[in-house]
Amino acid sequence: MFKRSILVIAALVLVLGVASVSLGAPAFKIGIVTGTVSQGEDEYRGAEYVVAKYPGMLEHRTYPDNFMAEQETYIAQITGLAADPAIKAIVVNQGVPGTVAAIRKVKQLRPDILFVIGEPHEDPPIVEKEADISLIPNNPARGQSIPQLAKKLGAKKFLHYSFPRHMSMNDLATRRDLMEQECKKLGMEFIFVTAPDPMGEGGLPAAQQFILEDVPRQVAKHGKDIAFFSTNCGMQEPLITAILKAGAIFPEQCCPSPTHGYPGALGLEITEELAGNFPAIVKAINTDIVKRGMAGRMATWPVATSYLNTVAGVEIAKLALEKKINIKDMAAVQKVVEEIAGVSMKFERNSEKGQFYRYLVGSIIFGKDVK
Amino acid sequence: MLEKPTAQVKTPAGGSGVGISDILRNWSVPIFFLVISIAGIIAARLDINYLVNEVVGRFGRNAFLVISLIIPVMAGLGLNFGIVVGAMAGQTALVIVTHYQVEGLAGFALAAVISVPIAMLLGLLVGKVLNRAKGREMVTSMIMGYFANGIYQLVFLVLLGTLIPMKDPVLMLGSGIGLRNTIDLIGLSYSLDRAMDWLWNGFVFTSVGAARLGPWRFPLCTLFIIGILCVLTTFITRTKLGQEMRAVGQDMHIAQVAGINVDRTRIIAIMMSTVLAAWGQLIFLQNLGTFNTYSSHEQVGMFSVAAILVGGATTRRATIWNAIVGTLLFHTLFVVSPLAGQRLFGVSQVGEYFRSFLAYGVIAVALALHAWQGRSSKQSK
Amino acid sequence: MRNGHVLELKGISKGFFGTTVLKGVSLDIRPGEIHALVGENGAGKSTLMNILFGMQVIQDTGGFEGQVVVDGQAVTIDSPRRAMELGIGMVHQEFMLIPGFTVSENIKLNREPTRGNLASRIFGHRLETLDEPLMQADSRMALGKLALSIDEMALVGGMPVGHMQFVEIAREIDKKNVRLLVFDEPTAVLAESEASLLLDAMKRLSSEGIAILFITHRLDEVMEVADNITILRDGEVVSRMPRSEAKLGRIAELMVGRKIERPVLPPRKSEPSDEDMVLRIENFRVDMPGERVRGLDLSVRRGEILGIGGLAGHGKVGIANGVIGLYPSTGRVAKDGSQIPLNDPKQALLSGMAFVSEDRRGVGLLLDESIEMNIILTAMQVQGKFLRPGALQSLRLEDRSAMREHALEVMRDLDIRCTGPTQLVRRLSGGNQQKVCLGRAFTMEPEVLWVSEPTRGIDVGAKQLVLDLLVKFNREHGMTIVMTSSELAELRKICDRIAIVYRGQIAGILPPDAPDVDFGLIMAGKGAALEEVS
Amino acid sequence: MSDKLRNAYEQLGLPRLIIIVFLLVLFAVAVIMRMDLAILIKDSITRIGMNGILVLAMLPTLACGVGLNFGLPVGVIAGIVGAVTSMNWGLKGFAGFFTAMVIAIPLAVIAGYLYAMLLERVQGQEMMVGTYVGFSVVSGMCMFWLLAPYRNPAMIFALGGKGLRTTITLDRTFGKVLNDFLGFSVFDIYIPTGLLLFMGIFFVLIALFFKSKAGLAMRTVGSNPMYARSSGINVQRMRTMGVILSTVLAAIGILVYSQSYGFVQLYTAPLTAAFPAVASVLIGGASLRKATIGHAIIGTVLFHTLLTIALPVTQTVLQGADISEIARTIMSNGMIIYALTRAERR
Repeated sequence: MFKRSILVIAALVLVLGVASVSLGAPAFKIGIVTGTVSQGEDEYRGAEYVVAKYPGMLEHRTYPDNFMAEQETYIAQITGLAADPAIKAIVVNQGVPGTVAAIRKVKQLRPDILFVIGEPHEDPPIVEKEADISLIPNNPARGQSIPQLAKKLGAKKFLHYSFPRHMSMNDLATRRDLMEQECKKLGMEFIFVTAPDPMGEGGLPAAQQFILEDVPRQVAKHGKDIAFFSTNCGMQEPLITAILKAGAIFPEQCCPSPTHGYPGALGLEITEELAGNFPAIVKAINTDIVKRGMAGRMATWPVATSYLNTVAGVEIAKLALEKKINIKDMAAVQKVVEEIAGVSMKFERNSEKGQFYRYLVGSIIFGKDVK
Repeated sequence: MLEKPTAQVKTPAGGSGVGISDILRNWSVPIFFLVISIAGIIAARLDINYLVNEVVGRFGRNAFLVISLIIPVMAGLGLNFGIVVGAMAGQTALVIVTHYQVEGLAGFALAAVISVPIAMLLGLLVGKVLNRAKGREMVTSMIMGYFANGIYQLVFLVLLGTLIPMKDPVLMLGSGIGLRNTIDLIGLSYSLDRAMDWLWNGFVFTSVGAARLGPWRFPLCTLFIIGILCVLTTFITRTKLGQEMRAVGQDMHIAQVAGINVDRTRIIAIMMSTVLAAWGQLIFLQNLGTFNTYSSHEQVGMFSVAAILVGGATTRRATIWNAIVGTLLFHTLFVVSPLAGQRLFGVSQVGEYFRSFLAYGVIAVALALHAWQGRSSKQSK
Repeated sequence: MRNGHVLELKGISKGFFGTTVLKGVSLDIRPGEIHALVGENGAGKSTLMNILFGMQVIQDTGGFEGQVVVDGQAVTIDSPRRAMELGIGMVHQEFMLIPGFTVSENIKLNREPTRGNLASRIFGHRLETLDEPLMQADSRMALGKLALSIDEMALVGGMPVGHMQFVEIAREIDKKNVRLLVFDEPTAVLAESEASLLLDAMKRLSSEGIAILFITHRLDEVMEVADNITILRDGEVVSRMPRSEAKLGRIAELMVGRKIERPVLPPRKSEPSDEDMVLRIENFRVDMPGERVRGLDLSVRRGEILGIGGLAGHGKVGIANGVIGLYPSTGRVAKDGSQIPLNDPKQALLSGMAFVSEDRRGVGLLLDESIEMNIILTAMQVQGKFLRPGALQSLRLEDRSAMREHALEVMRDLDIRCTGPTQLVRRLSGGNQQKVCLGRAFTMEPEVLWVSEPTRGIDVGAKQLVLDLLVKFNREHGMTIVMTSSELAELRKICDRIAIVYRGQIAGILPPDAPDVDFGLIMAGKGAALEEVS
Repeated sequence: MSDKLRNAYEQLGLPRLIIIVFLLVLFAVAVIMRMDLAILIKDSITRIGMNGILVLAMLPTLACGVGLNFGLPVGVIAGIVGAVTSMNWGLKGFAGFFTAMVIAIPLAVIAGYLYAMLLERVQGQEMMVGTYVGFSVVSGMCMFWLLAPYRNPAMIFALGGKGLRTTITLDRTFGKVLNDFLGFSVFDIYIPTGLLLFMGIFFVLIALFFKSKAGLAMRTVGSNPMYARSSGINVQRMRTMGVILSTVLAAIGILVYSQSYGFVQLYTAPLTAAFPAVASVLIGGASLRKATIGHAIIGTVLFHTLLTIALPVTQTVLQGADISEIARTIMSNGMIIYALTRAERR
């Protein structure tokens, strides 16, 4: 009797325990995979933000810093998330090489999992087939918008830094070609310069050093009215530093964002009220740039694209799982993203074969658009 | 005159002892790793099904590459970081096969065949260079990897479409020069891994009454092929050639005196290793299903070497068991450690840093343990 | 075998860089004959063997004169392989065995029996499978001929040296066509019981019709097994006799006996005596591979030149290396009554000793440094000479001018022929390198100088110069010198006393003018017999 | 005269001659293409100055027989900790720079000592172990950068508000203090006097060290450990000292590098410190058995001039083609292989 009552109580406790857990937690979980802060702060902070916003719903993982080398570890992170039956969607930002392989592996066993990819690095037609939704700034369109912006900032020449590995990415190569055409149309000289590959044996420091040296060289050769653009995230900070010093023109970063490169290059002091506050950061950058006499010569997007990719990705995944959105409906997706970004944008899909969405945002010019 | 010998010469104690201390000495590094992995599994509270699935999958992908390291060690060349070059040969074959859209197992087989002459040629070149850098083979082969990478980029990014005529809008960049950075191998995907699944599904499942052996998915045919490779590697050691390699590996001078062509034997060892590495890379990539044209091969050497070291191999002695145990343990650690790190620290990126700190630190310590043992055993003699 | 000889060497002459090493050496061996070739170190035995085996070093240094005849046919042996094909086998002095291989793998090295298989039919014979049962059976048979039960599956690695020697022999007799076997000092590293086993095996082989060329300087062994004896001295055959006519004492005399005119050495103020011992060594053991010292006692008189002789492998070289601290040692070494800490070169050097190593290129020199650096470095490190003043001892800078001045002085005193004090030592001749080594030790201004094999590998003229130098140090600076040498003749030229080492201990101390036969007997471990005689 | 020429040639060796000729060709092309030579030269000089001490850090380990120090990141990290700490206190100018050095050096000594203890156990495999130790230490320090209690608002992440940024600008602290010290221009070429002086001082100091008792002992250990032992030198202690010295030089080297570069780079950046230094010293003609100050100087000058000008010049010639970066990779690694296969034949 005594034994039995204990069993009953134990069973009850167990049932209640399970029930309370299942009652307290949402019906599904979403996995997020981002890089670490040493790769780029925005995407990671975006993840921190949503984790705080939806407590208990998200599982956050990071991929290795040298993701190129440790591709298998990266894939294992994703399949590891998928091994948890509660996970119904996975948001990856950025979609570094290996993402497609990872999606395929997961979908073998868990075809129900929804994949949202921010900033895919692999070839769009391949990503498009596998990922449920991809979000990326519209790089081909930026092939026209950036030279136009440069012209608006007063540029007479346009210089594009990249290196072979990036030029083997079709979107980036296409964008380069479009830029060249657009420059011709606008009457600007287009200059292509190869920089050392940050993944090469000299590593990022060698690439950054090259930028620091080359910008003054180019300004000396071509004059101050030259706009610079580089395809590599790591190069943005030295590029901005060198441009500030040389007084040249900077239309936008590879991944447009007020927090990408600017705070570091300006040595912005992050006080309590500034930390994590985008509008305040934009203002502080603006003040600094104006103070340095560079008003009207530097610009960026008002939103941090990497941050946006993470946050919007999670939001879309959540809505889709709650069946509140049809991911194939571009307008609906656009609405969600715009709401989060707080600005309007132009959406475009790569093709009808999937949901590879590219978006374009109007720029803000420091010393002009920011009050 | 000398007195007649009274005692007959005794035979030395036959065979090597199989005491616990011997096992500990020979397998200390794997045991060390095993302990760390188990600690990691406990810390990460990992789902065992997931772990088994993942580790077996990674074993299938990597074992072939790791086994390809054995022959050069046998021939005294140390750990061959030059398998990167072999991986490039495999990828070249893949590009060709994908271009001509040969799919499935036939495509895989064709790629395997095409990669052989390429890998042999490259292996010959690597071998010749290494023969001129005796005693510094490992560093040299590592740099050779970087060097070959430059050539590889030159060929596939610049020459293809200019000097080498090729037109393929799917594989090549919009400009018509050079390959795209990702190549989709959907046609070859799992072509080898699943080539024997009919056996599993049609035979094993029905006869056992459809009892599933856990929710796992094993690359059956690949495991089979790895088994064959193990047998083949053992076979090589039992041949005349294998004996020559072992002799060269143990003592180049004595081998030379015994009339063995040392340089040639070393080159053959490197060529074999390079061909195996090419096939290993094919297996790796057919399992992934996509490949990064300019980076898939880069770290093949680093990781395979780490795996075999973890298995208890040294730069002078490596067996198939070292390769197998090493691959399993190394990948267990790499599956377990990110989660363990995350669970321990609560913050995902700190976990990630902790993981690489631990993983590489453990390899350094493992190497240190080896060298230390090597010295103490020498002293005890 | 027209004239019944397996091998005939006819008028072999060979010079290295102008030094004649062999002068018209002739030799012939019949099947089944054990022919002993005896001679001191440096008598030309190894050069003769190198010629016989077509070693590369012979061709590289300009070939040789004379003729090698095998089975009555003149042959050219231009590689070890060719020698092997002609049925000549060699049991090497340093074992050509692979430690990680089993006995049978070593016996069959590069001659493994194989079986064809599928792969070999496609890829060629190198992929044929090893026929391991056959390998083992053959090995057993070869070992059986030596009447030895060694496990053919055991690794050679941890074996006693005696067994390794037998494996080496088994490998040679396993060669099917082998008709002549050369044993190059096979018993040097063996224990007594092992050595007698080996001699038995040699007799057994010869009874099977295999000719044996037995190179040794253990005369008792020669007396036991040899049919004929050839004695080589300074590259010349000095005598040849059948064993029946040979006497131990006579051979020893012929072997070492050179018409030594002991030069009249300069006199000293006072002759060294047992009253004043500068160094006492007691129960000294040194763990130097191949040259172990096993509980040796030795005292050195102040101001004397003490010679240490003995055969290779008996530990004469180990003494100096142990005293100076380069190899692990135990026991007691006391200089002027105070004990010197062992295994610490710095302490040994500080106590006023210096050392000239037998391993000139390995230990004695920095080959890629200048002459002056080689000369002064040890003195600088140990005694702080040639340093400019400075607060921190270890950061004091080199004193170039003092270095140069001293180097020039040493170069003049020792007559070092070179382009200047900055020439790299690697570019010097052997003799001049040796002088640099002496200069290095001399710079330490030691009270006791240990010199190991000072004349090894240098030409005749330089040899004399080096010996003269040692005498000069001794007489002019009162330096006590302990000189180890394999060449008895040079010990007898300049030493006051000569200690002979046998099996790691002093077997006897003789005056330099003792009869040749006494030296020969002590070296051969027959010291007891000598005492009985005298 | 011809003897002198031949002597000079033998001293220099074929690989260096090839590189020198190649550099001359590059300069000639630059002149023909009307490129701004002044800037190219200025950049080369700066680059040489900022890398010199890092290359120099390779010498002690080569000299004492430990081999190429692939564990250079160990020292680099010590230097960075010094830099970051000094910045955290808001120290400016030379005060900041020297404070960084004062903090970095003891750290480097401790780290170097521990590293040397490890290497002592793995004789013969130092280079492999060093590589992995580098990886491990860099990852371990990533945690430190994230969690360490640095609170200076100019150094922390913009969004997170905690943890150090990946690159921290030195504009307001000690950026370019050496470069600008006594700097002047001739023919439009800016000479970073302070930088060159500082580098020169270290080269002289190390050159002097190798002429001191301890330095000679270290060299002896490297070229013949048995000779060293028989000269009463404590071989293990010299090897330990070599590793520590190399680590300290790496720490100072990265400070010099950073102040010239204008940023401190954290996280995975230190990993890449070893390779250019290794390449430089090998290209300079050093082998695993022998390395001198001369090798370090020639290597630094050749390799970094090559790095600085090869790209812009090939760029100008091959307008728009991607080949320049690839060509550079092939050439520099080819040179290293050449050096590795040649070293034995001297």
